[in-house]
Order: sequence, then C-alpha cells, then structure tokens
Amino acid sequence: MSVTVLLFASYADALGASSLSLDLPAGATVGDVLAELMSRPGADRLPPSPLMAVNQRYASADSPVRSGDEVAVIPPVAGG
Amino acid sequence: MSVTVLLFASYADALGASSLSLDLPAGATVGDVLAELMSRPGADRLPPSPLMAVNQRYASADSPVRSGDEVAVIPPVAGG
Amino acid sequence: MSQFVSPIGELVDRTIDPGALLSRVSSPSNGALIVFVGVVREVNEGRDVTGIEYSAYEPMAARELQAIADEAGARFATPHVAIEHRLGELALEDASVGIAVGHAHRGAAYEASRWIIEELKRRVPIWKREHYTDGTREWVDPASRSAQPASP
Amino acid sequence: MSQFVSPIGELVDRTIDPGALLSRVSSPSNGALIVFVGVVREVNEGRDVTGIEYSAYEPMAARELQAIADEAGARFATPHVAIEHRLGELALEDASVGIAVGHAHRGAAYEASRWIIEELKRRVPIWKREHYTDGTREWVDPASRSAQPASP
Repeated sequence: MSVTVLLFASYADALGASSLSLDLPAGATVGDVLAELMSRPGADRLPPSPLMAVNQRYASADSPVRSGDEVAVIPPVAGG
Repeated sequence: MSVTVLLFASYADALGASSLSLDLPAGATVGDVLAELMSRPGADRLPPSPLMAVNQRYASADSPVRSGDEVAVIPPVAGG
Repeated sequence: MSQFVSPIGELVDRTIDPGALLSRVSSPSNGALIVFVGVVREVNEGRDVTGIEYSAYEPMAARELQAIADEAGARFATPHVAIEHRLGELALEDASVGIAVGHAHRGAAYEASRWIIEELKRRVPIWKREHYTDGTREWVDPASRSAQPASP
Repeated sequence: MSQFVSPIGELVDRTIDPGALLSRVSSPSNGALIVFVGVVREVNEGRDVTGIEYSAYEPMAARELQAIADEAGARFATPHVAIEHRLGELALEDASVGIAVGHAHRGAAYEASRWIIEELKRRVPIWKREHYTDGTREWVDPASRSAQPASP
C-alpha cells in the first residue's frame, strides 16, 4: 500500500523534500513509516522519535496506517 | 484649627454633604476627625472604622492632622 | 517609538479605545502585549443593570492610578504600562477600565496585567452606582457581595 | 450581538487587528475582555532579529486552532473566544497571534487567555524561521532554548 508522508520546516530541509510517497506492507504502523523514512539520506538530522500525525491528528508509533493515509512528521512546534 | 472633610458616594448620601469644615484642637488626629464626624446626624450609616485619607494619601487613625489638611472618608472602593 | 516611554495611569471622561492603549505599549522590544477591558454587564449579582455611574475622589484616584502604573513598571520591569479608568455615566457594554501592558515575555505581561487590575480594585478611590431596570440605583460595595467575583 | 456566537480559531495571512478581535468577543453578558497579542521582537535569545517567516501544516494547524478555541469555550464556560494566527513573512512589531476572550468575570478571562496561548504553543503545528541582521536564517526550536521563556 502507499501512503503520503509530509515533512515540514527543518525536517523538510534535512530530507530535501516536503512530500514523499512510500510503499509499505499491509498492517504497517506509524512506527514502520518512520523506520522507512529514517533510512533516507539526511534523516540522521531528525530526532529518533519525532511527533507524528495521521490524517491531521497526532498519532503514536503503534497507530495503524491505511492506504492513502496522510502521515506527517512534525518538527518541534513554534507557534505564538 | 480647621480641616476640610470630604465625603463620597454612600457616605456623602448618609451625611447629606460632600464637604464639611471641622474645627479641632491642635494635635488632633485622623481618629479625632472621625469621632467628631460620627456625632453628626446620619453618621450611624457609616461603619465604625472607615478608610481615611489625609491630603490624598491613605492614613491611619493615629496620623496627625494639621490646619488646612484635606481629610477624606473613603467608602469601599468599587473601581474596575 | 520614543526612547522615553514611562508608565501612565489616568482618569478619563471619554470612551476608552483598547487599540489606542495597545499602541501606547507597543515596542520592538516587546514580544507580548495584553489589553484588559472591564465592561458594564447587563446582569450583576442577579440584578438587571441598565447603566453605571462612576465617580471618584479625583485627585487621589488619579494619583493612585499613576502610582499603580509606576509600581507595575518597576515590579515587572517594563515601562510599557497604560491604564485608563473612565468616570461618568456608562451604558451597557461601555468600557469602564482599560489596562495595556507590553513586555518582552508573555508570563510577565499576564502577571502585570492581573496585578494592576487587582491593585486598582483594592485601592483606587472610585465608586460606582448601578442603575437597575426597576428604576432604582445603588452604590456598590464589592466586599458585601457574594463569593462570586464582582464584574469585571 | 448574535445569539449564536461560537468560538473561532483560524489561520490568517493578513494583519491581525486586536480591536476587531475584541469586538468579536464583546457581549452585554461579559464584564471582562482580554486580548493577548504576540509580536515579533527585535531580539530573541540574544540575536538581532529582522523578521520571522511562519509556516504551518495548514489543515492540521487550522483544525487545532479551532479545537483549542472550542476546548477553551467549554473549559471556561464562554462562547466568546477568537484566535487568529498569522502565517507568512512578518516584520518587527507585526502581530503573529491574537487571542481575544470575553467572560462574565475577569479571573476566568485571564485563565482562559493564558491557557489558550500555552496550548497553542504546545500543539499547533506552526513553525517559524527567524531572519537575523547577519543575513542568516534559522528554524526555531523552543525546546532547545534556554530556560528564559521564548517570545512572545
């Protein structure tokens, strides 16, 4: 299955992309998305457990992802 | 000596005046001003120890008053 | 902005403009601005209010407002403090008091704003007489009221 | 005022007008109105700032801002909550965030205002890149900074 991964701010800079399409086996979790992402060049500049969101809601590493989901890796927020 | 006594809000209503001139012996205190005031008709509607000010600053009952001072009897404040 | 900003606390007999107060505490050194506005409410302590008449021991009230502004400036380390308290006849939704604070950091800005309104209510010789829908009027004594905090 | 007021939290790409925010939380039932404005400061963590670029995960940030407005309304029992966060390039003294709260009583108004800005800083996916006088730019990570609270 395929999911869209969104990257922002310093994380987008680190990976040189603001959006990626990843292919994952059925039953994959948010943690699996992150593990796949961490194998990419530049990912060493991300922390080991960044905040993640699925379909615009914060999600833990064991949350399931489904085909077509929008998975976001959220850098430290700095609003205000 | 003579001092001016100012009354405000509910206290002015109680005593029927917003300003009085009182004659007091030399060496009189804020407490003496208040005692003199309390003998007036309507003063029974004042509390026994209202807030007092001398020349626009809060003052305690034992503070001295001098001829020409402006002594104010301050009802419960309700600004804001 | 002028380099020579100092805290201001004053009585006014016109509409309080929160935007104008804010602009008096704006500065490139401030990350946080707060304006508090106290407003005449339609219901107070269960009675229907049509308006409020504010009066003061004017010279002393003006002095105390300025003193509170100065003390807040010193206590919270900012010159950007502006306080206005209105006197006279106010209608529903009219602002009776406006307090603006500018500070580098938001924590101090909130603390200063809150400290100022509490000091103002504690010590500035201002009185209010509420007018009710039944035509009566009454001087308000906040201390004699229920535990519910008085407005604003 | 409309009878059907509800909390609002939104992203904007224009100037934040504190007076307009205030008017959105005015009501005859409110004795206290508070506006908090977060502003771009000239110095942050000892570096000279010339401007800030705000970006967001926009649909999620918009959802979180609305959720914070709704949660504040429920938690502090008032529908009169209006939050705006600006995105894009901001100059010194530009407002990045405006938070207006109207409440019957001042204590709850202050608490709600403070709660909203802390929640916003904790969970809304917005990022800022500071531009410095030396021409460099840097993404800001509030958690990596000193114990001194970040602006605003």
